[in-house]
Order: sequence, then C-alpha cells, then structure tokens
Amino acid sequence: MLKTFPKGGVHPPENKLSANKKIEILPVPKQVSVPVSQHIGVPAKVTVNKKDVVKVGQIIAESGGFISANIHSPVSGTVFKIDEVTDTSGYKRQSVIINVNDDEWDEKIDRSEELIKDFDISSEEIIKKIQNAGIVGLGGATFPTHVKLMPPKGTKPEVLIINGVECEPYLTSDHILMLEKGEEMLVGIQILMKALKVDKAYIGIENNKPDAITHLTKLVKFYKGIVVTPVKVQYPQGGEKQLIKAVINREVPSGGLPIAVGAVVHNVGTAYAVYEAVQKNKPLFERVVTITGKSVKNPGNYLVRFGTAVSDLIEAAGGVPKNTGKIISGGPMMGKALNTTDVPVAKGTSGILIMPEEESKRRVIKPCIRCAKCVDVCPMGLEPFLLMTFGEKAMHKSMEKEDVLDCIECGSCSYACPSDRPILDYIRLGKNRVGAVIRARSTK
Amino acid sequence: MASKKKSSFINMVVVLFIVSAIAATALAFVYQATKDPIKQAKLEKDKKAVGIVVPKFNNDPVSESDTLIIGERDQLIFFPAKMDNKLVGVAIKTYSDIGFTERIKIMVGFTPDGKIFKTAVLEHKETPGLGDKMQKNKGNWSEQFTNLDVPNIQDTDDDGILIEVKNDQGTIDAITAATISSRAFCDACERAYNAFKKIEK
Amino acid sequence: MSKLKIFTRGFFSENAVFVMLLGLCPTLGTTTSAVNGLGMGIATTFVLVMSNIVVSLVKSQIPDKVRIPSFIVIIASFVTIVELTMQAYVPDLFEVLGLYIPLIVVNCLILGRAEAFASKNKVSDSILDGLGMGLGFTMALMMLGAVREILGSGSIFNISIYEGDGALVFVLAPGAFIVLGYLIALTNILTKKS
Amino acid sequence: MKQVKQIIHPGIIKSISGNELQVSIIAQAACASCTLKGACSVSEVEEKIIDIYVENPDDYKNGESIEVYFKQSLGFRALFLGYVLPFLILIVSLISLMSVTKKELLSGIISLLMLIPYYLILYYSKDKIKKTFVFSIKKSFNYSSFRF
Amino acid sequence: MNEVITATIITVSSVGVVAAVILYWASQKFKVFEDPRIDKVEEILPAANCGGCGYPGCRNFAEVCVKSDSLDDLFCPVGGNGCMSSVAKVLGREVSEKDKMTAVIRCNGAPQFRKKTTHFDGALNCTIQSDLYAGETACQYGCVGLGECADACDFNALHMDPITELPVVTEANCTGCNACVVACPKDIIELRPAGKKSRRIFVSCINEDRGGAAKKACAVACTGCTLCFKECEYDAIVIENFLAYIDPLKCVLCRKCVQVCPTGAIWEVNLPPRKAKPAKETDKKPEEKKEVDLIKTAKENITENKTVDNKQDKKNKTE
Amino acid sequence: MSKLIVSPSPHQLGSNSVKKLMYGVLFALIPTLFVSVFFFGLGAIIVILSAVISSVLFEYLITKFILKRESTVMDGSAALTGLLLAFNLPSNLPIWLVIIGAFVAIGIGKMSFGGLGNNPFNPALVGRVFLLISWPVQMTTWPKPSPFTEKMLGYTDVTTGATPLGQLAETMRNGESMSSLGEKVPDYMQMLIGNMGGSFGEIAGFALIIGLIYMLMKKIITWHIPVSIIGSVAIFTGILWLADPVNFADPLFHILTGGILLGAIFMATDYVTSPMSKRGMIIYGIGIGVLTIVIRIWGAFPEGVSFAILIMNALVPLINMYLKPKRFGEKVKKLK
Amino acid sequence: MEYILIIISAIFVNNVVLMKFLGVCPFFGVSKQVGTAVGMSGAVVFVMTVATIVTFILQKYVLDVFEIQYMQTITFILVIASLVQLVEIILKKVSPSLFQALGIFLPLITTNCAVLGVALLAVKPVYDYDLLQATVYAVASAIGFGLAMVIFAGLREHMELQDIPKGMKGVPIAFVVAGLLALAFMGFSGIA
Ligand SMILES: Cc1cc2nc3c(=O)[nH]c(=O)nc-3n(C[C@H](O)[C@H](O)[C@H](O)COP(=O)(O)O)c2cc1C
Ligand SMILES: Cc1cc2nc3c(=O)[nH]c(=O)nc-3n(C[C@H](O)[C@H](O)[C@H](O)COP(=O)(O)O)c2cc1C
Ligand SMILES: Cc1cc2nc3c(=O)[nH]c(=O)nc-3n(C[C@H](O)[C@H](O)[C@H](O)COP(=O)(O)O)c2cc1C
Ligand SMILES: Cc1cc2nc3c(=O)[nH]c(=O)nc-3n(C[C@H](O)[C@H](O)[C@H](O)CO)c2cc1C
Ligand code: SF4
Ligand code: SF4
Ligand code: SF4
Ligand code: SF4
Ligand code: FES
Repeated sequence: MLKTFPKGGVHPPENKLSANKKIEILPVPKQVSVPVSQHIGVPAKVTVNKKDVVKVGQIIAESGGFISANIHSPVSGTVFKIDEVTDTSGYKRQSVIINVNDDEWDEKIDRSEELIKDFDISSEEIIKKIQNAGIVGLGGATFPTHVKLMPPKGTKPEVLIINGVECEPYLTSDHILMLEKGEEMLVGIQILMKALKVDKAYIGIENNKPDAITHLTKLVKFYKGIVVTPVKVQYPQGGEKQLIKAVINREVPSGGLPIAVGAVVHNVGTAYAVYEAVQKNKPLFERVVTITGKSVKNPGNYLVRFGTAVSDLIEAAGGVPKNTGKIISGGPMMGKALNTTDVPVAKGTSGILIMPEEESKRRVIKPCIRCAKCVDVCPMGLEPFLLMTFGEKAMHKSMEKEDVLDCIECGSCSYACPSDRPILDYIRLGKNRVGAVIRARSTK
Repeated sequence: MASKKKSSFINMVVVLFIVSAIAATALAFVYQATKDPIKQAKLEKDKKAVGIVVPKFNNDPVSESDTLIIGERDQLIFFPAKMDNKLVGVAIKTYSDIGFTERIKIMVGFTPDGKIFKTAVLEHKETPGLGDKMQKNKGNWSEQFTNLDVPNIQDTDDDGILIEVKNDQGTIDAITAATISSRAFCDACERAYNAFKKIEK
Repeated sequence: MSKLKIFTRGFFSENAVFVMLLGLCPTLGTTTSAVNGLGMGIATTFVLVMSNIVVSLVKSQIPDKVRIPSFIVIIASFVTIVELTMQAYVPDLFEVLGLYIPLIVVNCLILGRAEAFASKNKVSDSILDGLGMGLGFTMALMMLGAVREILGSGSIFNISIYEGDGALVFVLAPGAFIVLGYLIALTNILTKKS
Repeated sequence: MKQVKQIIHPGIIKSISGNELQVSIIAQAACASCTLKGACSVSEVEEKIIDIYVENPDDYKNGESIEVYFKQSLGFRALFLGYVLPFLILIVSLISLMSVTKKELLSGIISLLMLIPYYLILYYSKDKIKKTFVFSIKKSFNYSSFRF
Repeated sequence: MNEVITATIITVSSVGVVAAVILYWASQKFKVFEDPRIDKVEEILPAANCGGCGYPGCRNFAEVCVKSDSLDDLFCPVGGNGCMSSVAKVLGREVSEKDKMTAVIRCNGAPQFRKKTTHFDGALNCTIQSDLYAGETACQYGCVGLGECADACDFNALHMDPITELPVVTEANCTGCNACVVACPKDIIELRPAGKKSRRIFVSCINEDRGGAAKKACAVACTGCTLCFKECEYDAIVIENFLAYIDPLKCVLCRKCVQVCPTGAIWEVNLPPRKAKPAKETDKKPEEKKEVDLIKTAKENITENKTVDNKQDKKNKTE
Repeated sequence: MSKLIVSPSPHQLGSNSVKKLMYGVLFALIPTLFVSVFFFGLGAIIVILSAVISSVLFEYLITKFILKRESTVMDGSAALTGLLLAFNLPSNLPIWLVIIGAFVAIGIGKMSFGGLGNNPFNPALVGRVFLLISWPVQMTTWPKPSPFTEKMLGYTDVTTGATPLGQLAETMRNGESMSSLGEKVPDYMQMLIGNMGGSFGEIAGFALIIGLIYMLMKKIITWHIPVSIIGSVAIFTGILWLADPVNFADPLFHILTGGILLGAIFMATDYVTSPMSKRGMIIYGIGIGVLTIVIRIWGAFPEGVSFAILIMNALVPLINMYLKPKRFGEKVKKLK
Repeated sequence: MEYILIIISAIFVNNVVLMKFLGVCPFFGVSKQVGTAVGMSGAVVFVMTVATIVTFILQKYVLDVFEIQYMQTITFILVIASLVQLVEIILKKVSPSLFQALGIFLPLITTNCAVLGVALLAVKPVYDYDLLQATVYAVASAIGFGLAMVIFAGLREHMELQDIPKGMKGVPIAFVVAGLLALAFMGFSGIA
C-alpha cells in the first residue's frame, strides 16, 4: 500500500489541466509593483527612493527582522513611486512601483543554463546566501527559509523532506518544475541537506505524477541520501504534518513544529530557488506560476517576475473568460479569492485559478445533520462541526478547549459537508480570537 | 423585620424545644382525634369489600374476623358472613406478590361450597390502562371469577393449581397485554382458596 | 402591593409550577388525573396557608439562626395533620397520592413562602399570599391532571369523554414530563404576547 | 503538550493577605438565577470563598475578576475523599457487621460511628490535603475583544 | 397524660433540640459576612449583567462598589448617572457625573455612494469578511454591513438599515456599554458623549486614504481636504492621515464645518434645521449640488429610525 | 467582467448533499419494502402510505405555521422517518394510530427540537415507542405473513400470530426449554427471507442486508455501528447460549428475529442521533446490542431494540464528550 | 440475587427521578453541566446512604417501638435537614482545603425531596427491608438519580448548541427531553 497519513482527507477531482504544459517565460511587463511583504513575518524595509534606478536582482527592500526576507527588484528600471497597492491579502500594502526599462541584470548573477553540481561552502555560508537571496517557502506559507534552516536550541534535524506532493487540484507548477528542473532541484536538496547537516532526504510525490516519480527516481541514484517516496493521492497530503506522518511515520505534536520530530520540510520550488541562489547567485525574484481553470483558453505554467499584475498573466493565457465568477490565487482548496486582477504576483503565488460563475457560488447553508463526515475527513482529528457551532455562538473558550489551533485550515471539512456549511470560515474566526488571547496570555 | 431576636445558643435551643414540643403536643392530640376514624376507615374498606364479595348476611363479619396462619409468614384474614347465624359465605383478604408492580391485595368471597361468589380489588399499583383492568370499574374482566366453581375446575396440567390463566393451561382468559397482572390475580385467588379449604377443615 | 395583587400573582406572574418551577415532584407524580391533582393541590394549599399564618404570627419570637428548623417543624406538623386527616376521611385519595403527601414538607414553595413572605408580613397578607400561591399551584396541578387524563384515559374528572383507550403514556411517567413541557412552553408564549 | 482537563470558574478577588488571595467564586449553578435563593433552606446559597496561593500578589488587586483553574481530576479526588471514601467505609462496615453480628441496630450505629475515625484521620492529614488541592488563577480575557 | 403523647413529645423535642444544636453550629461555621449593602446596591443596578462596567455581572460590580473607597473609576453605563448617584446615596459617597455616551457610526458609505466591486459569498459575519479582505467596495475601511455590531447589542439600540446597509443607533436605547465597539472588526463605531440635548457633530468616515483614492472609493468619504479644519475657530478638528476628527470636548456645535464639507462626511445630529443660505448653495457647480442633494436624502434615510429586525433580515439572507 | 465573487477557502465543494443521502437511504430500503409488501400485502401498503404522507404533511404544517420557517420537507428526512416508522409497526395497525405515531415522531420527536439535525432522539423510534406504550394491545397483535394468497388484500381482519420473539418470551416465562421453541418458530432460512411475524419492515433480513451493502458502498454510513451492534448481540447471546443452551436461545435466532437488523442498519445509524467519532460509534453499538438482549431476556417487553437505541441516543452527548476522535500528533513516535 | 434485584430495580426500572418523580427540582436545576452533575451524584450517594441508615434506625427502634409512626414525617425531615448540614460542617472543620476544593467542584448537595422520599420508601412496610437491604436500596436509588442526572446533563449541554425553536428553548425542551428519556427508560420495565 502506498504511504499516506492515517486519518482523514478527501479526494477532490484533480483537474490538472496544465499538467504537461512546458514552462513558458512571461514577458516582462511595463510596470511592476513589488509588495514589501511577500512572506510571513515582519515586512521588509524599503531601501530605494523614488526615481532611483534599479537592476534585476538588486535589493530594493531589506529584511525587517529575523523572521523576514529581503526583496529584490524583479526588473530593471526606475522607481516610479512607493505607495500602497492592494495585494493578494485583499488589503493595501506598501509596495515599490517600478517603471520597466530594458532587462538589465545584476552582474553577479550567473545567467547560464549550465548545471553546476558541486559546491564547497559551509553550512553557515549557505544559510547566509539563502537569507541574502530572500528565499521564502514557495509551498504556500512563504515562511523565510533561512529560519527553518536554523533549528532552535535543543532540537536536531534528522531528515529533510521535500514536498513535491502538490495535492491541490489544478495546480501543476511544482510538477513541471520537477520534470524540467529535476537535476537542479536535486542539487538544491543536497545544499539544503548540507545546511541542515542531515544525510537523509525524502522527496514526497503524489502518485498522480508518475512521470515525475520515474524521472526523479532515475536521477536520485546519483545523489547520495535522497529517496523518492511516492504517496497516495489524498488531499491534504501536502500539509507538512501529514507528509511527515506519511513519509517517516512520525506525528508532529500538537502546537509543535516539524523539528520536534526531527524533520524539516521544504517545497520543491524552494529547493530549486536554493540551487539558483547558491550556485548561480540568483536571488528570488521570479517563480513558476500555474494559470488554469476550466474556462481558461490556454492553461499553462509560466515563469513570472514578481510584481507582474495578475491581469497580465491572465492575458497571456487567453484573457479573462466570459462568466468568470472567481479568480483565486492558489488552488481551489486553500487559495485566496482575489477581489481584483490588479494585484501583483508575489513569492507565494503558486497559481492563478479562474472559476466560472456557476462553480463559484456557495450553496445554501442547511443545518448540520451531524453526519460526522467532517469529523471523518479532518486530518487533524478535530471535530469541525463542533468548532463551527462554537464559532457561531462565539464560544471561544470552548473552541480553545477543543484544540481549534490545531486546525491546518485545509478545508476538507467544508468540502465534505453535505449541508454546505461554511465550517472553515468559523473555525478561522475562532483561531483568530483564540490565538490572540493565547498570545496575550503568554506575553503577560 | 424590626425585632428579630438575637441568636444565642440558649435561646435557640429553648425556642426550638418549645416549637417542637408544641408541635408534638398538637400532633399528638390530632392523632388521638383521628386515631379512631382512621381505624374506622380501614375497617370500612374491608366491610365494604366483604359486603360485595359474599351473599347477603346480617352479622358483622369484620368483628368476627380471624387471622389464619399459613406456612411461615403468610397471614390471611377471613371474614365469616352469616345470615341468621348460618354461614352463607367467607370473605378472605388475600394478596399476591407476582404482579407487575408491588403487592396486589384483593378480597375473595366464597360460598360454603367452595365456589367463588365475587371478588373485589383492595389495593394495587398495576399500570393504569393495563393491569388495572382487574378493577371492576375499569372493565369487566373480573366477571370471570363470579361464581367460579373452583372445586370443579379441571387441573389439566396436574400441577395442583386450579385457578390459572390459559397461558398456563388454566381456564381464565388473561387481560389483554397484562398476563402478568392476571396471573397475580389468579395467584391471589388460589391462595384464598387454599385458605378456604383450611378453614373448611 | 395591593391585596388583590398579593392574591393573584400566584396564579399567573409567579405561578409556582409554570413560572417558578417549584414543587415539581408532586406536580408530576400526582397528576395522573384531574381529581388527583386537585386533591394534592388542596392538601398543599392547606399546609401553605396554615404555615403562613403560624409563621407570620411567631415571626418575631424566633431567633434568626433557628428560623429554618422552626419553620420546618411547623410545616411538618401541618403536613402530618393533613396526613392524618386524609387517612381518616379520604383514605382512597390518600392511597393514590401516597408518598407525595409527606413530601409536601420539602416542597420549596412552602418553605419559600414562609421565608420570603410570611416571615416579613402581616398575618392577613400572609393568608392571602398562601391562598393565592396555593390555589395557583392547585390550578396548575389540575390543568396538568386534566390534560393527562383526557389524553391518557379519555376522561375528565372520571367522566368518560370518548370511546376507546387513551394514550397510556400520558398516564405514565414520560407523559407527565412531556405534557408539563408543552404547558410551560404555552404559558411562555402566552405571557410573552400579552 | 497535552492539555489537562480543567475546571474553570470566574471569580473575584475579595482580599489579599500576603501571598494568599481570597477569591469568591461566582455561582454558576441553577441557584444563581433562582428567584428563591434567599429562601432556600440549605447551604448552597452562600458564596464560596477559596484561598489561593500566588507567587506574585502584587499583580492582582482587590475586586479584580479572574479565572480560577482547578484540575478536574483533583475535583474528583476531592469528591472521593469527601464523600465516596466515607461512603465506602460506611457500606463495607455495615455489610461486614451485619453478616457477623446479624444485629441491625448495633451494626447500623457502629458503622455510622466508623466515620469518626475517618474524619479524624482526615483532620490529621489536613496539611497534606492542603498541598494537594491547589488552585491556580489567570486573569480573565474577553475573547471577543481580541483578534489578529 | 397518655403514653403516646409523652413519647411523641419526648422524641420530637429531642430531635428538635439536636437539630437546633447542629444548625446553630452550622450557622456559626458558615457565617460569611456579606455586607448587606451589596444587596441594596445590586437592587439599584439594572440587572442587565452585560459586563459594560468591566465586571462579570451586576452583583460583582455591586460588591466592588461597596468595597472600593471611591466610586470614581466605577460606572455602570447601562444605569447611567442616575443609577450611579443612587448607588452613591446608598453608600454615602460622592460620585462624579459622567457624560452620557452614545455610539456613533463612523461610516457614511451607503451603496449608492460606495460602489460594490466584488461580491462576498462567505459566512455572513463581519469579522470573517474583514479577516478575508478589505470588503466588497474599494474602501478598505468602511462598514461591511453584516451586522455583527447589531447582534452584539443587548439593548436593541442598533439595527441594520436595509437601504444604506449601515448600522443605525437608536440613541434612546443606547447605554454606551461598548459591546458594539468591541464587536466591530473595522472599528467603525465610536462612543462619544451624547452632547447637550443629544446634539453632536462628528465625521462619519474613517477612510485614511489620500483624498483622490478615498473619493474614488466612496463619494461621501472624508478626503482630508482640510476645509473644515480651516473653518473651525475652536481648534476642535484635527486631520491625520487624510482624515478629519472632531474632538467632542472642544466642539461647540457651530456647525460651520458641516457646511463646508464638500462630500458631506460630517454629520450633525439633533441640531435644529438651519435657515437656508441660498448664496452658498448657488456657488457650487450644478453637478456637485446634485450630489449634495443625494447625500441629504441618503442621510435622511440613515437617520430615520427604521426599526427593522435586522436579525430576521440576516436570517433570510442565510437561507 | 461582472463583479468578482470573493469568499474564504475552500472554493470547491463536494458533491454530497443532505438530499442525496436521505434519498440514498430511501433507495436502500426498497428491497425491504418489496419483501414486506410480498408478505403482508395491502396492510403494509396502507400503513406505509399513511405514515409517509402524514409525516411529510406534519413536517410541512409545522414548519409553515408554527415555526414559520422555510419548508424542509423536500430534503427527504421526513419521508424517511415516516417510512422507518411504518416499518416498525404491525401491518394491520389502524390508520389513526399510524397518524398519531407520525405526529409524535415528527411533532414531538423532531420539530420540537427545531427540525432536522437538532433532535437528540430518533424520531421514528420515539413515535414507535410512544405507540407501543400507549396502545400495547394494538401494537402487539401481529398478522401472520401470507405470501401469494388472497389474504394479502386483507387489512383489518387477517389472522394474527405471534412473533418468534413473543414465542421466545413465552417459552422462557414458562420455563420450557429452547427445543420446544424450535418447533414453534420458522427455520432460519425462512426467517432470513422474511417469512415470520413481526413489524413488517423488520422481518426481511436478507433485504435489509442488501440495503446495508448498498449504503456501505455509497459511503452513506460506515460499518462501525451495524457491525458492533450485531457483533455484540452475537457475542452476548453466544456466551449465554454456550453456558446454558436449554434456557437461552442461540445467537443466530436473536440476530434474525425482531428488529436487530432493521435497527442496526437503518435506525441506529441515523446521523443525527448517533455519536460522531468512530470509537464512540463502537461503544454506542455495543451498548445497543447488550441493552437489547437484556431487555429481551429479562424485561417485560419481548423486543428491546427500540428502547436500546433510544437509551443509547440519550448517552450520545456523553459519548461525544468523552470519546473524541484521536487528535493528530498527541504522541510522538521515535524513528527506528 | 435479592440485592441485585433491589439494585437493578432502583437504578433502572424504578428510577427515582424518571419513574418515581423524586428530586425533580435538582434534576432540572443542577443538570446544566456534566461535571457538576457527576460531582453532585457522588455527594448524593453519601448523603442518601447516611440519611437512610439513620432514619431506618429511628423508624425501627424508636417510632415503631413507641408506636408513633405518624411522627415519621416530622422526625425524618428534621434529621435529614440537620444531617446534611452536619456533613458539611464536619468536612469544613476537618479539612478546610478539601472543603474548598469540593466547593468549586460541586454547586450544592441537598436534594431534599429525593433524600426524604428514599428514606420514606426504604422503611415502607410492603418492602419489609432490613437495614442492609434498605441501605442498598438507598445507594442504588442515589446511583439511579446520579445516572439520570448525568445523562440528562449531557443532553442539556448538547441542547444548548442546537437550534431550538424560540418557544421551546430552555425549560420546556428540557422537560420534553426528560420525558423522552423516561420513555426510553420504560424499556427496562419488568426486569425482575
Ligand atoms: C512563528 C513560527 C516559527 C517557526 N519557526 C520555525 C523554526 O524554528 N524551524 C522550522 O523548521 N520551521 C519553523 N516554522 C515554520 C513552520 O513549521 C512551517 O514550516 C511554515 O509555517 C510553513 O508551513 P506550511 O506551509 O505547512 O503552513 C515556524 C513557523 C512559524 C509560524
Ligand atoms: C492543507 C495544506 C496543503 C498543502 N499542500 C502543499 C502542497 O501540495 N505542496 C507543497 O509544497 N506544500 C503544501 N503545503 C505547505 C506545506 O505544509 C509546507 O508548508 C511546505 O511544504 C513547506 O515548504 P516551504 O517552506 O518550502 O514552502 C500545504 C499546506 C497545507 C496546510
Ligand atoms: C410500562 C409497562 C407497564 C406494564 N404494566 C403491566 C401491568 O400492569 N400488568 C401486566 O400484566 N402487564 C403489564 N405490562 C406488560 C407486561 O410487561 C407483559 O408485557 C405482558 O404482561 C405480557 O403479557 P401478554 O402475554 O398479555 O401480552 C406492562 C408493560 C409495560 C411496558
Ligand atoms: C443512515 C440514516 C438513517 C436514518 N435513520 C432514521 C431513523 O431511524 N429514524 C428517523 O426518524 N430518521 C432517520 N433518518 C433520517 C433523519 O436523519 C432523521 O429524520 C433525523 O433524525 C431528523 O432530525 C436517517 C437518515 C440516515 C441518513
Ligand atoms: S478542521 Fe481544519 S484541519 Fe480539520 S478538516 Fe477542517 S480545515 Fe482541515
Ligand atoms: S459534515 Fe456538515 S452536516 Fe456533517 S457533521 Fe459536519 S458540519 Fe454537520
Ligand atoms: S449601541 Fe453599542 S454601546 Fe449602545 S447599547 Fe448597543 S452595544 Fe452598547
Ligand atoms: S459597523 Fe462594523 S460590525 Fe457593524 S456592520 Fe459595519 S462592519 Fe459590521
Ligand atoms: S425536588 Fe422539588 S419537589 Fe421534589
């Protein structure tokens, strides 16, 4: 039997429309607006001024603290202004708006296509380089990667797990990356292993990507300590706690980090970014973004510079189809619905999904029939129906007791509910309140 | 609440003593006063039942009643009914413990030849609507026992019990859905009949 | 407070059963028929009125700390009087009400009125209060008994009103709870509207 | 980090003496809302005051509302010591005495008297008990006023 | 005397006396001194148990009132000054008068002024929506209109107006308990002194965007144009982040600011109707005039106290 | 482009719906329906129709006129309650009793609590037990099954016979041995196809099992409840039987007779009134199995499934409180 | 066997609250939370047992001897009322911290009606119990009370979260639930 996590999960229709589309490079737009907060943590501090001339790869905003990341210019040109622009969060955030002029790269960047396998630098230097390159997790959470590479005192990483699961329906950016940049990625993994001082790495890949599995299995023979582990197609296999459980059969304790069980999880995109940063001196300013949707003319995978407006990307895929209901940044299960297409692509944008109107509308909410389907599918062993009821009745204390903070917001519960109840909406509400109270308590 | 007394140990004890004493005295007098009516009421009940279950008489069966001891603990009271000093029937206060709930007490009247004259339910706690159909005012089930010729019942299963429901190979139709109560009723009658036979001797 | 109000609030605004939920055991246990409810209600009313009178008379003689035990003794005495009298003159009813007669002692309604009203008020008011509360209680018991009797035995005050068997449950324990539940809901709705 | 089941009661600090806080527990039972609570015969109406030892009494002030935490398992242990154990003693001695002596009155009274040594033992171990039943407190939070 | 009577009296009296002793002992052991004034204070309090005073319930507040040395920091918003002075009377203390506070809604953006650009389709709860994104309109500050505040109000003082989709305060019912302020995720609601004769002037907008952006998002937004600031002779208006704020303590209700505001973001409540000043109106361009009219009618809609059961309304939406 | 729709994730919903589930259960009951009509004819049809129609009607009237809410009758749960209630009745029950049963089921058992999803007790069983206690005579007169005969057209005046469980109770009460029972009741094959007395929905063991398989395949229910009920019945009666085969009937007899199968497959599995966690479901099932047998063997009623399910329904909140699903990540396992 | 019958009968078949209607007020009053219901049951078992033993002795060796059975009500209630207090005083005196711990665990322990009712039933002539049987009966009744109460508390905690129609909310629905619970318990009838 294929490895998977022990309990819960759903299997929504996969709809990987862009699965075999090669990565295309999206032309650089005329203007980009680069948000200074593209990661979890403190926003970066802008280091350029209006009218400054910048090159591709030049730092334009500096990390604002330990959990923060540098922001590099994705284009060359002049800084038009520094203003608030709506980003994928749905709120206005500070951004650097640059008028593009030519495509002049920072000279330190090695632009050649050549694969550089060897590296001979210390763990600390690797982390330094990664930090300078502004690399954050590309799996969705955008957590600064260098932080994950510096395990807290008292913990020791034992294995590195590379998340190539891509369990979200529709999205294919990780898949195509594994196919096209497999070798680079493996070098990236070796670098990460060295940084973490571990000698074992697993690449978890869902079984619906057999080509990636065979491709990588062939390649890993030449890389010591790396194993490809196929896992069952089961959403949310890609959730790091689930993946760790599936691959090495350890359970991250409630409220704990993966490192508590000696694991560190990185996305395949992150590994590739690490390769480029360490071997090619290339900071993180572009990534592969899937643009997809049943009504989209040319679903595909594009290499996109950050700051490019989503509308430009959609244009490249054939424009916004008629009767579009929703535009989602990310997949249908965890992605964020956009309120406008004028938002910039950022480090966390793994895909843009366009949903027709009839699929976008929620259904009428009916009362909970206590069918326990949500309980069955919750990978965290929670009782979503109960949490939702507590949420509706503002019984936050009860939510805290029922471990609401363990919820990974995978949405399986809402997906499975026959009464179409907005379970996760209320759980999030409760997580907010409870989380805030807990923090307030611990700071006192 | 103007003049509440202060509580001290002594006055508390005294007050409560006085209150209890007064209450006790008052109760004792009420008890004295009601003692006889209560006794009377109890006798009255028996009397009424006896009046129902045996043929016409002109003595006072209650004052002539006697206790019959059967076995170790069983005690049945019987009331001889006489017409002009001639025995016309015997009422026996009997009971059964195999009912659905608690003890069932009934009065069974026999004519001197051992036939049941009539029956009357004295006390029962059977379920209203089921077991309580044994009461006269709730149904005519107990009519079966009127003039039941017990000595001449055929004991088909030879278990020595004469008054039995049909389920137990007897002759009595049980109350629908209340076989248990019916069985208990029969059991009480049987007990009375046995007592009757003893008296006969 | 006007005398009228002292008297009437026991019926509606402070009805012991429907509003204050006091004395539920006898309420549920004795209302298998309207007559039984009535009997229990009258017995309770008697104890209530008498103990109110006595408490109101002796209130200033009793030290605070033995208030409660004294009241209990007074109430218990009247309960015993009721017990004895009923045994003597209505033995059948006494048998049906059984255990619940001595339990009048612990009916919070009685101690509650003694403590909250009679121990603070004039004798005349206490009588009115006791009477009002008691009759309100009686009314509630009778209503509950009547509903249960109609539904359960097809009769009211032992007069048959329809042929055939009633729904037995209503005479049994579950019916008591259910009927009282709906009656309370009904009073809630009615009092809220008016 | 597995949470221990806790009983949580809102309470108010009544007074502070040294490291001990006297906290009054706010009744949550039916009695709190009962209209007749003043008239109720028995002891449930009076408020419950508990003493709580804290490290940092300066953090608290009189009248402050707090939450008292008490491990549920400790509650059951209290229940056991206070009621269940004497009950068991009562029953066991009753059963054994009844079967040995066959005298009701004697066995009944003796088994009731058996409670006296039990309570004496309890009395002599009260310091130990005091160390067992500890409460902890946290300041109250109004969840709805906290958010990200 | 008869034997039964003797036995009765002896048993009952002895039981009675034993009971007396036990209960006396009990009362000694269980004596808890409860200041009788606590009961009295509790009686005065409105028994809303809303927690507006900062204590879990009315009784707790009563206890605190009795125990603390001064009533300065203690205030029951529901009972108000009258209640507090009765409490003070019972306790023989002074109480400082507090102005009556009332909730005001600092968002003016009815749908006709604030076009919806998206449609929110999640659970109907203000916090859920505002956690997700800025809202259905281009104004990221404004009311999202799902009525969490109205749900939070225990005094029937808030309802959602179905036309403006904004909450409306019924001042007569509002006790200033702060519940709605806490409930609103957008911080729309502010408690302000109700003012003399309930007259007050405030800016009904919290948009901190630059003027142009603000205006684009919402026709009745405060653009931070500083006209009112310049007009105010009493230094009552401050402008920060392109947003005007009127200090209720300094404002003298001269209402000059109201007239100069080009977007109609400043509200006057319960002020008598003013004499028409035709000169100023004609100054304005015809287009703007139309807009001001629109605002006026909208305002009338807003201030009119339509008592619509908004919860019912919300229910309908859910189903 | 019209206004974009914005909502929190997930943006994709599964294809399940309450309606689908309820109609799925109704569909799974079709074989049972056929068998019951085959054995009980017109009577079965009349009782089913009156129960289903009055259930739906009462739900409609109550939502419309008393609760003043949107009508919910189309979700199929009222019809299901009606059908299951009917299956729990004798086929010659007077129509007015069926209607009262439906009223109690829907009015008291379901709508008093706010309708679908809110009731703590299984509505159909509330209706049935109410009838059973109120009119024990009518509720325990069982028509004899009569396949293929003109008697099928009879409704009120069919011959009555005892149920196997009634025979069992009688046998045990009379202290006779089980071998004498064997002569009075049909053999197991007959029982399996449904040729025995009883409520007309409970007799068709085979058809009920087909329904179970269908529901398991469609993932409408999980195996936990039915299996634990049937398993615990088998084990419990098995122990008694092995200890004393003269006085106790064998497990197969207990499983095939009475309402065990109907109860275990269709009634105990009612979502609304059963526990939420798997562990809870198993405890719940065991409770039902054991209580059923206790009531059958030692209680006044010959059959106990209905009571057992209702009693365990009452325990469901406690089960849910103390038997939570196993949380992810509570214990840390070390890598070898 | 005889004891087992008494126990089963008192717990299930003739449950004090559900079938005999004793202690209905606390049954509704203290059943809002399962925790308190459990705690209360423990206390009730003790109080009921002690009360029954004392009143049984009183009845058999005082009232019966002097033939003043009619003083039953008044003596029983006095004895029970003071007993309950006595238990608390002793506890408080003996171990204040234990008392405090119980204080926050339990809301109240008095259940007049049930205690008096069970004490009265235990001395009922029809049963003819001896002391041990009476005690067992009291214990079982108390357990039955506790069981019903814990189940009911669970149901009520559950009902708090459900969408009960306005008119039925609170007490009315609690009664209906109690009724249905009693209906379910009818299944035990006749076990003997
Ligand atoms: C406050 C915080 C601190 C974290 N610290 C560490 C850390 O020290 N080491 C580490 O490996 N990951 C750390 N993480 C990263 C998380 O474990 C996790 O990998 C990240 O949130 C992305 O996971 P996801 O995409 O599954 O949500 C931290 C995350 C947060 C939110
Ligand atoms: C429900 C859920 C599903 C996820 N699915 C994926 C996924 O398919 N692929 C992926 O790379 N990360 C996924 N993640 C994020 C991972 O948990 C984890 O954050 C990530 O692998 C860490 O790598 P990174 O820091 O390099 O992004 C998912 C997270 C959650 C909570
Ligand atoms: C609540 C209830 C009360 C009952 N009351 C009685 C009763 O008072 N008398 C009786 O004989 N059977 C009563 N029964 C029925 C018996 O338990 C038993 O089922 C019946 O006597 C079987 O007899 P049958 O063969 O007449 O149906 C009652 C049953 C229940 C459930
Ligand atoms: C698997 C399953 C079993 C059901 N069983 C019952 C049942 O036994 N009785 C009933 O009234 N409704 C049953 N229903 C329907 C529905 O859940 C029931 O009407 C609710 O209890 C009403 O709130 C069932 C539904 C499903 C999906
Ligand atoms: S509760 Fe949280 S973890 Fe569980 S299924 Fe729902 S969203 Fe996923
Ligand atoms: S899946 Fe939906 S209907 Fe089923 S229990 Fe969960 S919330 Fe309730
Ligand atoms: S409007 Fe706000 S401040 Fe006023 S009473 Fe309502 S919730 Fe309290
Ligand atoms: S004022 Fe705040 S809480 Fe009220 S509707 Fe608007 S956003 Fe929601
Ligand atoms: S408990 Fe209140 S009357 Fe019985």
